[in-house]
Parts: sequence; C-alpha cells; structure tokens
Amino acid sequence: MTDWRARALQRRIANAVIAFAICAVALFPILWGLSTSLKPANRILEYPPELIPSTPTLEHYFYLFETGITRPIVNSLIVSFFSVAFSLLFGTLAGYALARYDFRGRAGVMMAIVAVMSIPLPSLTVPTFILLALIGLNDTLVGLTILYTAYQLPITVWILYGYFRTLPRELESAAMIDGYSRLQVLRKIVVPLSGPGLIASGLFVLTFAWNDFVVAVAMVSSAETRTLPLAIYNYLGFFGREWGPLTASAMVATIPVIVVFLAFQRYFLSGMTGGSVKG
Amino acid sequence: MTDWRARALQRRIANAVIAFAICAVALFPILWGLSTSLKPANRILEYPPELIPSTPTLEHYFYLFETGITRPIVNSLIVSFFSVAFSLLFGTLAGYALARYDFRGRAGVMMAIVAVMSIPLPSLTVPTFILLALIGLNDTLVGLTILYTAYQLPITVWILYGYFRTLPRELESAAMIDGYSRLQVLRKIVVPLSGPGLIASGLFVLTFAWNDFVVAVAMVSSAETRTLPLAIYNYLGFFGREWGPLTASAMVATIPVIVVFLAFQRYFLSGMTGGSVKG
Amino acid sequence: MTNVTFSGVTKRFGSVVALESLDLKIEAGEFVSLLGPSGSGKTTSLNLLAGLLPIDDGEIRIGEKVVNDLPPDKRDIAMVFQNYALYPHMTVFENIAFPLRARQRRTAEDEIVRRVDRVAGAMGIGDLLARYPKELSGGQQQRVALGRAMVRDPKVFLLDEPLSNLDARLRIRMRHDIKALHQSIKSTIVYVTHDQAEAMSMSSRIAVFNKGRLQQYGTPRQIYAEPVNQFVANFVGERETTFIDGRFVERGGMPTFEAGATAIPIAGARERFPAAMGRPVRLGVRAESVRLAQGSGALSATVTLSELSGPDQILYVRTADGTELCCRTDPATVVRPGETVPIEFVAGLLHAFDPATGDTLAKHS
Amino acid sequence: MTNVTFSGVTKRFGSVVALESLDLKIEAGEFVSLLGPSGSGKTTSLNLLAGLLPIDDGEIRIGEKVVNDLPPDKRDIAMVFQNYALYPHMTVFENIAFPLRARQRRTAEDEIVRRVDRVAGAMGIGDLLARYPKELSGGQQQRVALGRAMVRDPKVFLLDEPLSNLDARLRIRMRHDIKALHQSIKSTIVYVTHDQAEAMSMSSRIAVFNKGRLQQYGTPRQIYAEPVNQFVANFVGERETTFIDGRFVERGGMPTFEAGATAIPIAGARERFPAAMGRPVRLGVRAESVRLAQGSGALSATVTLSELSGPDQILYVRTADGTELCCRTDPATVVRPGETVPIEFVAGLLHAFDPATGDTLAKHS
Repeated sequence: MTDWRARALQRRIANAVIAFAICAVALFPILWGLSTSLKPANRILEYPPELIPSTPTLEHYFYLFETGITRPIVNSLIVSFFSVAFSLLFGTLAGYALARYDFRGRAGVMMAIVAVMSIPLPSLTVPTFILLALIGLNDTLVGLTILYTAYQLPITVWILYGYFRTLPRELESAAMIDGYSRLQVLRKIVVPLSGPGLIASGLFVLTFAWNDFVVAVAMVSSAETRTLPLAIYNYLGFFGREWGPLTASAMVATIPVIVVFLAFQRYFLSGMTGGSVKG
Repeated sequence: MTDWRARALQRRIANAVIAFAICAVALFPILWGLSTSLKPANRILEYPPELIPSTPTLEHYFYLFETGITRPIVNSLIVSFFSVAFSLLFGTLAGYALARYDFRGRAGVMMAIVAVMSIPLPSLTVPTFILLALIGLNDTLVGLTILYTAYQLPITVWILYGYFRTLPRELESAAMIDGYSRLQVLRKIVVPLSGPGLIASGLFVLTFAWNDFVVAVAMVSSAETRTLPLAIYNYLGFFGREWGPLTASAMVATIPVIVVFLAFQRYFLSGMTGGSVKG
Repeated sequence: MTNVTFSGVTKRFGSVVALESLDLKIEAGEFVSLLGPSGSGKTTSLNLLAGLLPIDDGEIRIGEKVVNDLPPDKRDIAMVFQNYALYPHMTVFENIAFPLRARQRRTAEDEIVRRVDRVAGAMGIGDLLARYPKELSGGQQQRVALGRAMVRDPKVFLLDEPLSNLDARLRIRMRHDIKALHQSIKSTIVYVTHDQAEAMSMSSRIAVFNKGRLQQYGTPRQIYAEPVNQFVANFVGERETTFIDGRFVERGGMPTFEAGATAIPIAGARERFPAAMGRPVRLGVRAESVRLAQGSGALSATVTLSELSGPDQILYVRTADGTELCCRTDPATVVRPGETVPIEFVAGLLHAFDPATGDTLAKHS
Repeated sequence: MTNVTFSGVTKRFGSVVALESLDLKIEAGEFVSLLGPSGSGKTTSLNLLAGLLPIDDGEIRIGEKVVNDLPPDKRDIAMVFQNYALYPHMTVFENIAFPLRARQRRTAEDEIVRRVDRVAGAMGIGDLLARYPKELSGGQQQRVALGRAMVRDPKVFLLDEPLSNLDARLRIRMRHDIKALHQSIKSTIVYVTHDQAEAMSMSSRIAVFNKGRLQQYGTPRQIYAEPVNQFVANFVGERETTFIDGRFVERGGMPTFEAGATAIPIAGARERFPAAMGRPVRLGVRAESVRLAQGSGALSATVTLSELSGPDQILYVRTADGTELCCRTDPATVVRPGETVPIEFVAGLLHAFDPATGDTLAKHS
C-alpha cells in the first residue's frame, strides 16, 4: 500500500468519525426525548437510562389530548401562519427597495436592522407589552401575530435583501424594456426566482413563532390564547415535573417543524448561502 | 420638469419614506424602553405616555445594583465568552471538514445540522436537563456553557461551512505545494481569511448565550448561577411588575450587545451573505 | 429600421462625467459598434439610449422622436445583455415569447407560437424550446437571448457585450452569425464592446470612446488605417502599437525618421505625412508596419522571440537603441532568437502623431 | 531544469476515465503546453503531476525520481493558478516570500528579502511589494503569482490557464512576457490551456488532448501544419476548419477533389496526399487554404460576408452546392456581399482525413 493510499484511507476514516460524531451530537437529544416520551412514567428516571424503551407506551400522548392541547396547537398554527405571511410580504417589499435603490441612508437602515436583530427579546418584551396593552391587543392572537411579525421582520428583510442582491439586475432591466412595470417585475420575475430566499426567511419566522416562549409568556394570560410552547411549560411548572407529558408535548411541537425543515432544507441552505440563479 | 425627473423625485420620496419607516419600526421599541427606564416609577404608566421623560432619573439603575445584578452580569459574561470560544473552535474544525472533503454521508450530516437548528428549544431542554443531572452538572456555569455550545454548534458549523466554501480551493493547494500541512493551511490561511464568517457565527452564539432565558430557567436553580436574563425576569415575577427596574435591567442587557453588533456589523453582513475574498 | 441621433448628450454620476456632450448619428439599418475600454462611456451611452438611465443634458432621438423622457418599454427597442438575462424560471419558448406577452396590447396566442417558431428556426434553436436556460450551453443561451430580442421587430437592437462570456472560438463564430443576422433583418444595431476585434469584424461603423468622449467615428477601415489620434491607434489592432518619439528629416533625398542615434529611411513618408516633416513626431508602429528587408541599408535589429499566431509568425525584435518592435512575417521564414535581421518600415502602414496633443499628422482622405 | 515523464498514467473519477494511459516525455528546459477542450484530461494531468490528485495507474517521474507517492511539497515544483491564488491577507512581499518561509528548512530573513527583491525586479513589480493583492490589477496579480512561483527555483513550473482571466490585449502581452521569462530562466514549464493561440505562440512543444487521451505531441508548426487527425485540425487555428466529404480523382491530368456535383482541381494534391487518391476523403479547409484565384477555371463562390480581422480580411463564401468556406485575403481587396468570386485551394495548406477514423491521409515528414 502506497503512502497516497494510506493517507487516503486515514482521511476516509477521519471523515467517517467526524460525520458520525456530528450526527450523534446533533440528533441525540431529540432521539432521547422521543425515547423518553414513550416510556411509562415510573421508568423515565431509571438509572442507567434505557436508550430504547423496553415497554413503549403512548399514554403520555393520550394524556396531552385529554388535558386539552388541541387549542394551543391551533393557536400556534394560526399565529405562525400569519406571522410568516406578513413577514414575507413586508420583508419582500422592504428588502427589494433596499437591494435595488441606492439611496442615501441605506447604510443607516441596514445598521438599524442589524441592531434590532441583536436586541435581546426580554428588552423588547417590556416596552411592547405596554404598547399592546395601550391599544388593547394584549392577550390576543392578533397582538401576538403583530409582535412576531415585528420581531422577525428585520431578519426577513435582511435575508431577502441579501438574496435579491444576487439576482442579476439585467433580468429586471430586460423585463422593463419588454413592458413590465416595476411592480410586475417584482411579482413575476423577482419573487418567482427568490424561492430559496423566501423559504429560508419563512422558516426563520416559522421557527420563531412556533417555538417562542419568552414573548408569549409575557403577553398571554388566558387559557384561550395559550400557544403550544406555553402549554409545554405548563407540564414543567404547575403539576411539578411531569416528565412523560413534558417530553411527549415537546415531541408534538418538534416533529412538525423538523418535517417542514427537512422538506425544505435544500432551499434553506441555498437561500442562506446566496442565490443559485445565474444569468 | 420632465417625466424622468418627476419619476426620479417620486422615487426618492418613496425611498425616504421606506427608510424612515424601517428605522422607526426597528428602533422604536428600544428607544421607548430606554425612555421608560429613565422615568420615575409613578410616571411610567401615565397615559398618554411621554416619549422623552420630562424628569429623567437613574433611580432604577441604582436599584438594580443594590439588588445585586453584578453577579448575574459576571455569570452571563463568563458563560457567553466560553460558549463563543468553544463554538468557534469546534465549528471551524467541523465546518472545514464538511466544506473540503467530499465524503459519503456529507448530505446526511448537513441535513442533521439543519434538523437540529430547527428543533424548538423546549424540546431540547427536557432531555438535556436529565442528561446534565445525571452527570451532576445541572445548576452550574460549566453545564450551561456546554449546553449553549451544543445548541449553537449546528448554526456555527453551518455558517462557517458556507463561508469556507466561498474560499477558493486554489489558495489551499498553493499553500500545500509550498510546504504547509493541512492543519497549517487551516490555521494560517483559512482562519485568517474567514474573519467575517467567524464574526457572524460568533455573534450568533453570543446573542443566544447572552439572551437565553428558556434554557437557563430550566437549568439554573440557585442565585449564584443566575444569568442576566433570569435576573431581568425576576423583576417581572417576584415583586409584581416593577416596570422601572425591569426596563432598566433590559437596557443593561441590551446596550452591550447592540454596541458589539454595531462594531462588527460590517463583517456580520458580509459573513452571512457570503465570502468577500476573491482569488 | 430607424436612425438614432445623440445630440450633446451628457451624463454625470455624482461629480464624475461619464459621458460628455456626445454627438453621434446612426443611420437606419447600420451596425454601429461603441468601442472603448471600461469606463469610457460606451455602456453609459447604450443605457441612456435604452432608457435605463436618465439623461442629464442633450437629446436622444429614435427616428424623429425625442425619447429623453420615454420609459424603456415605450422606446420600441430590444436589448441583449452580456449575461443574456434569460429568465431562469421560464422555458426557452416562454423566454422568447416574453416580449410579446409582456406588452400592454396582447398578441394572440397562435400568433405568438408562430412568431416564436420562426425566430427559433432562424436562430437554430427550434429543438430547444421546451428546455430551461440552465440546460443550455453558453452559445445556445446567447442564441435564445438574440431570439428574444428579434421576436418583436423593434426599431433598434441594443447589444451590450453579448459575446464576452463565450470562449475564443465560439466568439468568432457568433461574430459571423450576428453579422449574417444583421444582413438578413437589416435592422439598426448598436453594439457595445471593449474588444476591438469584434468591432472591426462586424460593424459598418465604429465609434471609439475614451474617458467619456467620442474619439473617432468611422468605418473599420478608417479606424484601423487612419486613426485620428494616438489613443485610437493604440486601442485598435491585436497588439499594442509601439510609439517612438523623433522627427522626420531629409537625408540624401530620402525621408528619414530620426530617433536619438537611430535614423530610419522611410520611402513614401513625405506623401503620407506632409505635415510631419521637420518637426517633433511620435511614430506609431504596428506589427504589420515592420517587415524583414530584402536588401541592405535598412535598420538592423535582434530577434528576441518568435511566436506563431495562426497562419502568421510574429517576430519580437529589439533595435540597437533598445526599442522593442513586432514584425509580422510568413511562418515559412525560420528565424531564431538572437539572430540579427534587417527590417524596414512600410510608410503606408505607419502612423504619426503630434507628441503634444496625440493628434494624427497623416493626411487622411 | 529537469525532465518530466508520464508512463501509462491513468486517472479515474468514479467510473469516468479522466485520463487514459498517458505517455509523455517533457525534456529538461522545454516549454510544453497541454492543450484541449474542457474535460479533455489536460488539467487532470497537471494536478497529477503537482500531487494534488492521487494516480490510479502508471508512473510519473520528475528527473529520475518516481513521484507517484510524494506529497505536493516534496516534489520541488511551483504552480501558478488560473485565479492566481494570491493570499489576500498578505502583502505582495509576503506572498512572494511565502514559499521560502513555508518550507521546513527556513531561509534566512535577509536572504528572503534579497530573493524577493530580485524576483520582483524581474517581474516589474518592485514598487508594489507593500500592496495587498486586491489593490492590484489583474495583470499585476498575474505577475505576483509568477513571481511567487519563481522565487524558489523549482525543478518544474506548472501553469494552469494563467492568462484566461485577462482581457485579449493583456493576454497577448503576457504571452510574450512569459515566453521571454522562460528564455531567461530556462526552466521546464508545463502549461495548461484551452486556447490554441496561447499554445501555438508560446510552446516549444504542444500535447493536444481530447476525451482523456493524448492526440498529438509536437512542435506548434507540426500541430498546425500536420495535424494527425480531424480533432487536432479542427481544434487548432483561429476559426473552425471546414470539412468536406468527397474523393480525389484524376481529371485531365489534374488531381481533382469531387464532392457531390462540385469538382475542384487542386494542383499539388497528389504529392501531399499520396494515400488519398481514389478513395473517400474528408478534406479539411482553413481560411488560409482558400484564396481568390487570378485566372478562370477555378471554383466560383458567392461572398456572404466580409470581416476585417486586424491586418487581414476574412471573406465568408458559399459555393454553388452550399458549402460555407472562409477565405483569407488582403484588406485592400474590396469585395461586397453578394458578389461572385473565383476561388482556389492551396494544396500545401489543405488537410485530408479518413472519414471513418478521422486520421490524416497526408504524408507528413
């Protein structure tokens, strides 16, 4: 065996180890959560823990629906859907304006956007709570949707801005020479070509709106407007640590998001790492 | 005035309006938070609210330090620093391996990474709490650092992977022909050229570790290990809604992050929108 | 088929003058190239004509109509871009049909199909109509872009460096195809390029730009053989022109160019450069202005390199005083580096300029 | 200054054979170009020689030493990349000094300064040493990359399409400069390019690749004048070669090429293609193989286009049976599209191939 082949083999082994390690670290918690949610309550805290439950049960999942997790799921779906829709709508308009017009103050706008993306949520929660209370929208799904859209608009604008900048300007010049208005260009040329960018930013908003606990806990007080993350934390707090329902509800919240992400991951990657459109 | 000029003027006005609207939306909550934190307690909930406090006071800030916010600040600094350091170290190694070796299973690794980035934190919190408890690291800063690093490693790997892919491979071939080992190439060629990518992913980790409430509230029970976001929520919970100290502590948490972001925003933007290095 | 007129057209970007008071008249059916280095104003001129940039001063007419204030889609033009600007989410058919469908006044669908088929046939892409742009080669994308421009029978075609993304061989073929296309459709074409070879081979007239100003406007032959100034002489031609400062004097009845210690007799120089005798002159020498001399009495030079260039051989030679020149010879002539060869200048292919202004001293027809 | 030998070198990527059993001997001090279209195996050969890819089969020697298993830095080579691969975070000085500093055995700092200065002087970039790569023009970056390769006096220089990012004019100048550099340092140079003009003008020998196989290896003159097969004949030369299928027959004592209804008398064809008489032949015709005939009796053709190409004129003509040919003429000859002109073929510049195999039928020296 030559040096070259020995080194190639070493390299392959190193690669496999790295790949395995990354996958393991990445997926272990979620798999363990799944495993835990399928164990009977009395075996969850056993030491040493079982990786694969020997007596799997769906009892915790049934319990969830008995204790009324349906309403929070519907609430979360509504809030997430509209947050994504509004973020994409306003994000597209603002991102396109920033990407295509070289106006004075653009640098300032971009800085403001970055600044907002960096603001800790707790800092935003307080003033916005007061705001919502003043206009009477606290403890409503409308209020929550407005907040999620507002919080996620900067990152949406910024991802779409980056994506639009990768589209060749000539595509738009060509369409305008051929008779499109600026708005038609945006709707029929830019948007159809920005699939990956829209998906990437949409997934960002979706993940946030679907998972948010911090904002919701401050804004929501009644059971009717409770979202899924609040419901999950319920099992952490009110009845003591009920590990079974807790992990089961976490899985209910997690699996859909993972499915959506995996379905779109190709676009997500290319959306974040820049445009794939070449003139 | 010609058509062209009329349209150019309309466009300029539209731009100015958009720019102003974005800045206003973006910065309003934070400015209002700042304003609120400087108002005396009895004027905070006044209606209509004052935008600029007529009788500004630092009383809430003094109160924060009297009630012992120093320790949480130090804790947050420690945890944030080490989380960023470890994430960048492991993220660089893994991201480089993924970017440069075309091995079987790379697509699987990337999918796993994306999957993990999409997992709601609450789902992760529960299993990892059990894990940390088992190895005796719950309610310690070490445990928190490990968790933050683990949670943020996927996005770090992924940003750096994207960045490394934009570096021309020939730079590394050239250095290897001239006598560098693979590790020297990574240390002396790749890392120095990846400043924007490192800064972007470092800021992601920093923001998360500095701002996290969800993980910390589950992992931390003693006052000694309390981090800054927990301290802030203290003012929300234990003593009723103390708006003054609440907004003041939110400002204490926010201002440093915004300063750091603005200092690095140039790199952050180019780090996320792809490499700026041309061969 | 319409003429185009620029009258005193000026464009500034901030404080930079990108185009200064351009006057240019393009006749109906002409193929005019705007040639120049980057930043010379050629692309700015095209964008002003297309309506993609507003005009600061002056007037552009297409036909008799002043178009200064018309938006791009009202100018009845078609444009082909350097990167082709094909819509990636549309098939070749949809790309070519786009200008017909995008207009306010819709074309009937069967008319669209008929027209797209005809254009695709003419461009030799009839079998690609169902494909997407990313499935095509560079040359095929180019043809689709041209087809899209042709489908609507516009008054003027604007082509912005359409060949610069193709490789050398394909570029030469497309040069021919575009020129053949022009002959068959007889439209007015305005073609922007920085490649002098493209402009020379395709155009009926060339406008040479430098630093925002029009330098010369004429047929390829005029531009090549009678450059009005040093910039034009240097910019056209495959290789850079060598410039030698000196003066023309009379020596033994023969016009002679003196540069330092070197004296080069040039037969016919008096007729070609009547204004140049007895004054400081900058001589412009191209590879074909230099040839190996048969007899003696000519200048002698040392060969430093020889290179084959297609069916020619280029010799790089150095004269006694260190001037480097190129010399075009037949490849059958075998010369080795280091050899000394006699060379002579061909008056009719030389150029002479005023060293102060750079303007030509030749008597042009 | 060392020779390089490929013996039966094969490289596969998965099931694709990128290079098949290459045998190639490059003499010490030669300038050899590896020429071919993309995917032909030329760049793979270079990467195998550099050690950037492992060899699947066969043997590569640098000098007497088999280097198959040596890592790149142990092969004593230097490489220049298409994108220059300058380190953006280092100054020009640090870039050029890099190969000296990166080696295990360090060079003394004053020796480094001395050597970098010498190389920078030779490359004419002595005043750019403190700059960063992004502050340089493309041509300057190219010179820095060459300087970095030269600083260490390697056994072999590998150049991977180093000129393809430069514009036409600069490319021609750098061709000359690199060839002059080779003459002064006399190192062995292996140069990869897809541009036949570069290979023709610079190389002492050219290896033409296609589809992973070496097609022909010879001097530029041989490659151009005596192509061994149809691929080589078509790939070298500025324009594509026109191929006409037909046969050579004897007509009235004159060798005549018959293609369909067309009969073209070609004086001297019998001597040039002794094996071609009376059998099916594919004739390869370049622009310089066709000229305007003086007398009568020659083939007549209609001019479709004429283009100026530097100091030449290329006529595109179409014969009665529809064959398209190029014809190189003097620009002084004024011919308008649509005119009919008499043309004739120059036997010594024609090529003939076996239509079945594509191999040449010419008698080569």
